[in-house]
Amino acid sequence: MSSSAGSFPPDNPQSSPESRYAGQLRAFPWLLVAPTVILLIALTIFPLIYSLYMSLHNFTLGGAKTWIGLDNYRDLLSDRSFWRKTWFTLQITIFAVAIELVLGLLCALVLNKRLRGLGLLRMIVYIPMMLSPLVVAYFWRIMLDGSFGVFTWFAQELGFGKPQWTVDLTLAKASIVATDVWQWTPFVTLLMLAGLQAVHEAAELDKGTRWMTFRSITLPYLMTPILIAVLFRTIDTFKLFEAVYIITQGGPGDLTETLSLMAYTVGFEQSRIGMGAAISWFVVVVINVLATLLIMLMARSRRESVMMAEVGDDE
Amino acid sequence: MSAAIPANQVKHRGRRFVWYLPAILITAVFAFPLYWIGSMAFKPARIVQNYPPSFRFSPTLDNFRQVFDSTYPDAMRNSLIIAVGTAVFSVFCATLTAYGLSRHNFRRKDNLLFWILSLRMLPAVAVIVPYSRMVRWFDLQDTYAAMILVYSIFNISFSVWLLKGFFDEIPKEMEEAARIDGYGPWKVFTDVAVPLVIPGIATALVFSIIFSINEFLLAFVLTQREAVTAPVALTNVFITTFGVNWGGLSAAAMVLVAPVIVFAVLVRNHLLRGMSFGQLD
Amino acid sequence: MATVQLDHIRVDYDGKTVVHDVSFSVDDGEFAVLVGPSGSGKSTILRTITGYAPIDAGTVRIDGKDVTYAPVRERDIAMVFQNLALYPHLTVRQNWEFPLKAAKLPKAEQAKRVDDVARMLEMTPYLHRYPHQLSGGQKQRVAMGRALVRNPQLFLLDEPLGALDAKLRVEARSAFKTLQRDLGITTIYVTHDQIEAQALGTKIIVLNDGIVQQVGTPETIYDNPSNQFVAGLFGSPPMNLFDVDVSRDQGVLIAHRAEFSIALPPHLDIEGLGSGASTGAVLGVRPESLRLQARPGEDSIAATVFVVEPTGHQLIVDVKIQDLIVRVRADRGEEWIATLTPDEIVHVTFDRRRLFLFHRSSGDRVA
Amino acid sequence: MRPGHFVKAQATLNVLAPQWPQGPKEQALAAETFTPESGIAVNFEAVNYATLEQRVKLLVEGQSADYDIYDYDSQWLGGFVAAGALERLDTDQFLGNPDTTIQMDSFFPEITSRLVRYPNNEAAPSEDAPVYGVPWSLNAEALWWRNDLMDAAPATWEELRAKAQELTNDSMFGYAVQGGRDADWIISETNPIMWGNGGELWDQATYTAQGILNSDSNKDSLQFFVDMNLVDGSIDPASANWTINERLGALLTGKAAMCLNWAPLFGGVADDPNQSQVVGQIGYAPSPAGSVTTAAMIGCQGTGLNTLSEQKDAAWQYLEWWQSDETQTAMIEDIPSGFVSARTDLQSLATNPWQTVFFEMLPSLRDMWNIPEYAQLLQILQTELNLAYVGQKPPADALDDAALAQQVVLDGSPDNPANA
Repeated sequence: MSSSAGSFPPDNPQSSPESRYAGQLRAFPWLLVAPTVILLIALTIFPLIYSLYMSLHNFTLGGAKTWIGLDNYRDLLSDRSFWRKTWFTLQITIFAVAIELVLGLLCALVLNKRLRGLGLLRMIVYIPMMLSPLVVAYFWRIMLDGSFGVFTWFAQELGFGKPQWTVDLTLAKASIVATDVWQWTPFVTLLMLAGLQAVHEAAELDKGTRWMTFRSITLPYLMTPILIAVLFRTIDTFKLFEAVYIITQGGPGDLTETLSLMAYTVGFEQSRIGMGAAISWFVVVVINVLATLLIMLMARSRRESVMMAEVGDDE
Repeated sequence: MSAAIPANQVKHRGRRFVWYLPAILITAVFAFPLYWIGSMAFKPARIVQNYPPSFRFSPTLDNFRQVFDSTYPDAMRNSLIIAVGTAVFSVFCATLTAYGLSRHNFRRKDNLLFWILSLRMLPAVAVIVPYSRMVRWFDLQDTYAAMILVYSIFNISFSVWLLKGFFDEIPKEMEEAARIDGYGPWKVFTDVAVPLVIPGIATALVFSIIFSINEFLLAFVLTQREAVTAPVALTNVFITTFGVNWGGLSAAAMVLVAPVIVFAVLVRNHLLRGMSFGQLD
Repeated sequence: MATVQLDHIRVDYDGKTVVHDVSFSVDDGEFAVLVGPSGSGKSTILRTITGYAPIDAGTVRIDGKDVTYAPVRERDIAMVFQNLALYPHLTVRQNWEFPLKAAKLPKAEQAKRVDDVARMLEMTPYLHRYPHQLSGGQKQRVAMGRALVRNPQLFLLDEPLGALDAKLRVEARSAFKTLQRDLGITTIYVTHDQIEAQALGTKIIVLNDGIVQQVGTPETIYDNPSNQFVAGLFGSPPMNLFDVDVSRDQGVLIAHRAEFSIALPPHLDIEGLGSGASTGAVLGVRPESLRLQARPGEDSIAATVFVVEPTGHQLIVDVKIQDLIVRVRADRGEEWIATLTPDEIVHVTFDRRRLFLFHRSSGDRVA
Repeated sequence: MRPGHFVKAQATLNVLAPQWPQGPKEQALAAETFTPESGIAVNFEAVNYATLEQRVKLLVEGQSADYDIYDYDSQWLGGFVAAGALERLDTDQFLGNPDTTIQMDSFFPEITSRLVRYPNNEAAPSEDAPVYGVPWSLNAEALWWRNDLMDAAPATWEELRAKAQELTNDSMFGYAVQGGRDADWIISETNPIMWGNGGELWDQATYTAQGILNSDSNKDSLQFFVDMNLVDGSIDPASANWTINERLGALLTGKAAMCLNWAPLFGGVADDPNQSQVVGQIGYAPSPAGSVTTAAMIGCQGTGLNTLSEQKDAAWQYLEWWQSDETQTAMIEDIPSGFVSARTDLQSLATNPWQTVFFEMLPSLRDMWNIPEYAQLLQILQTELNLAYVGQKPPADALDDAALAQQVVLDGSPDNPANA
């Protein structure tokens, strides 16, 4: 078992140190890792340093570039609307990822059955994530239009009047989450289905303890896919841009603006790329914290699940 | 134990059919927007904003004609080349790395893994300007190579994490057996470990293709003429100043997603297997 | 064929010594079994021979050649793993060709060897199947075959039968023993099952806590266990062990307990125990060295029947001498024994020639 | 080119333009007449309008000479000039060259000054400021109205409001609006009312927004506009998120009776049965008048030379060709492209109703900011207007907040005279 909470996915629990005398092997892992590390260093060090450099300047696209130290960060952190947007982004992330995880898991459990025709249904369910987020956002925009959108029509037919999906603040938030959920639940489902392949049919037998079976047999197998799904959905949702930019335009007002949209409008539409970079760095810090917390949390719950699963094993 | 349980399967067959209901329901929820988006491709422009929405209309192929008459097919070819290039390159690197990280304990491994992950965290806005600079230094602006390299950075992190999970599941005895059988570490990797994570590799390839075929912001900045990608062309051709050409956009989106679906169908069996190394399997 | 010799092997893991100063040798063609409970270090020792466990001290020799630091693939070892470790992406034939390809054998030779092994293991009809299409016993044979196909000089097995059910286990065990004898390959076999060890081994190495407890033939191990651990490990049901106080009374050693006292035979002699002095020890007696009588006799001790377990032609009877449970193996041939029921009074006698005495502190046998 | 061969240098000009309905016509004409005459090929790249400004700035940032000609929108001018994207043209090489065929005084001065001269006071355009381009496309927001439902278009905002209420019923709203927060959607709706009632966005001479943007007059104008939505209910509430796309769609599917929309650019759309369900039922009138004056939103684009271009002479040759009689005439006559020329001598050629309405509005055309900070000012105001429009904030407060925030931007501008 991996000893540090930071290590997740955990190391192969059976792995032991390599033979120290297998001399040729000592360099082998480094040889494997080297291409990626070299590539990443070569291609990320400069952009990272440069974007940090930009964030310390009053850096405008095609304009002035004056050193202002931490002024961008100071201005940002003292801006109330920035904190409101941070909180909004966090809200969207939490809601979307939670729903995607639960829904994705449910879909996977349903679609995991070995029944004729389910393969086709699975394939259909995967399609949303294959579409360009830009295209998805545009079409959800018209489906959610409060005047002629097809969802509006459904609501009206069901007797709810004409909901203003993208104008009413609460509905606008829900619409953004719904779009993300529609597009990315399939991602979670796919990862879960892969994880579920390891769980044997035997788990279905005992009806009385279905929940226990799920907790003690199914869930442990799913911990790695769950971590990967939650981690990457959190990272990507926290950077959510297209859906907001196109569906609500950040409106009403800027009440549904995410940090990424803010970084885009400030950095690009207003050409203040230095400030845009500062916002981006803030995003990076927040995601880092979120990711670290998630990894720690999941590492712990995985250990517990694995222990549960091992109860009864002889060794 | 993986031993089949045919008796139970027979007994449960009747009951298992009830799974069709939720399965179809779920699919319907995901499929309706797909249907609606797809139907736009066949709708005449004048009725797109009708209310009540038009479910019945005489379909037109004009939108597809528009797509193929525009510069879009070139952009699609570019996108496909870049996506496949990115997928192959990044998954190749990621496979090596994930295996190295999974099989060998070296110090700072967790840091390395987290660093690789953190590359995904940077919003594109922050790196667009530095990348456009770098790409110009190396005289790679508007080339496939630049796009493949840049996209690989964003894709490698996911592939490494995903594949490490798959490699972790391989029983170590499988590889010890191969070593005892007389294979060196590289052959053990290529002949035993890699075949066992084919599902993971297929999944990583699909996600990599999905990411790079759909990415907009970086492509918008780093390409302009020769290597223009499909999403950029979409906004140039179908999202016009005075409105969205819904039919064209839908037709173009369908044309773009088709190869991804085809690829996913081709590797579908691998997408659904994986992470399954029961003790005796 | 080969010999294996381990000299003073020590293995540390995470700062803890898991194998202490282990030495033993296996002769050419011998079937050696490493037996011990979970965590006794038996698998680790096996892995020092394959080259997978880092050795912190000592040497491993195969055929007299020092291979302590030799790469795995140069050792010409074949191994069967507990989880079999079949390659799931290869057919049976491909699984078997896999090591032959590494040895760069000509194609024809590869095919011939695979076919030979398939005949030997009766797997010819299954050569084109994948592992997941086979039954547990067949998979086990595939694992065996993958080792055999190489004509190895040394055959290592790590609990290879662990995953099979009881019936298959017994079949596979005897099939395997025959095979090993016919081929005469030097074999080292790891198991935690003492019955398996006894059934298979020509030499048994008993391990506990990373220390070799005893090396010997199955008979030696059973009849002359070197310590309390070995004595307790072998035998089914296991040996009865009682804490006793031993004192010397007029030159005769007597083992005392609240429930009984027994005069020990002369070969059990705790040297240096003065007359009148006493010391703690552990008295061991195998269930088959106890006898039940209906009526009290010379040296018999009264007891109550507690549990009766029939096992084929014999019975295992747990009797209580006051509150002390003693396990007795009895023949069903005597009718009164066949009809024993709980709470009946019986009388127990010890076969004094077959008593074991162990030092309480060290567990070593008093010889 | 193989060495030793004497051939006429075959240049290729690269033009970066917005994806505009008139673009394909320009490209076709260039291939037909310009290239054969000059031996210069033209590669015309049309990109999404919303991304064009950023693309040019990124190209400048990368010191790119990839394009020779940039087409641009009027409000980008200050930013482009500051970035050094556009070559100054009132020099001996270009406009000052006695041989040139382009004459600045042949253009309508009201538009041209706003479009190609910088720095320039929008409220009082001068004809002396430096020139950075020539007119490319001219438009303004006219009132599009259903001539089958009304006898005449409303002439004032008060009339429009009354008419809109009258026409609103279960299946139709009286008026359609692009109320969205992005780009310049909602501003294009409110500015004509504010200007018409005598309000201003700012004082360009002193860089002041505070007290001007949030004047009582502007507050009343905004209240008037918001009330049409929230009180009268004569505008679809969904319009709070609309762009030009939905606004036009509402009109063309018969769900709205009136709206502002660009003319002449969009002229043909309403009568194209492939896109419109109200063919022949749309009239074009000038933007309504306010209590003080009439103001219409300008929507004009210019075309200029990239300062980094390595073939400026050839590019200038292209602009001369563009402003030539043949080219401009051909463009005007191409009905779907919805084109009018900036050349005063060609006005009479524009005969379609959607072309003539533009010239009716010519004296009342107004533009918003075009200084480099325009996008910041725009987004501040857009956000506040949208909040007021959906009822999240009282209009007066929204304008107060916008003025306050804009003043901070203006105070920090290096071009603010106070910072000189």
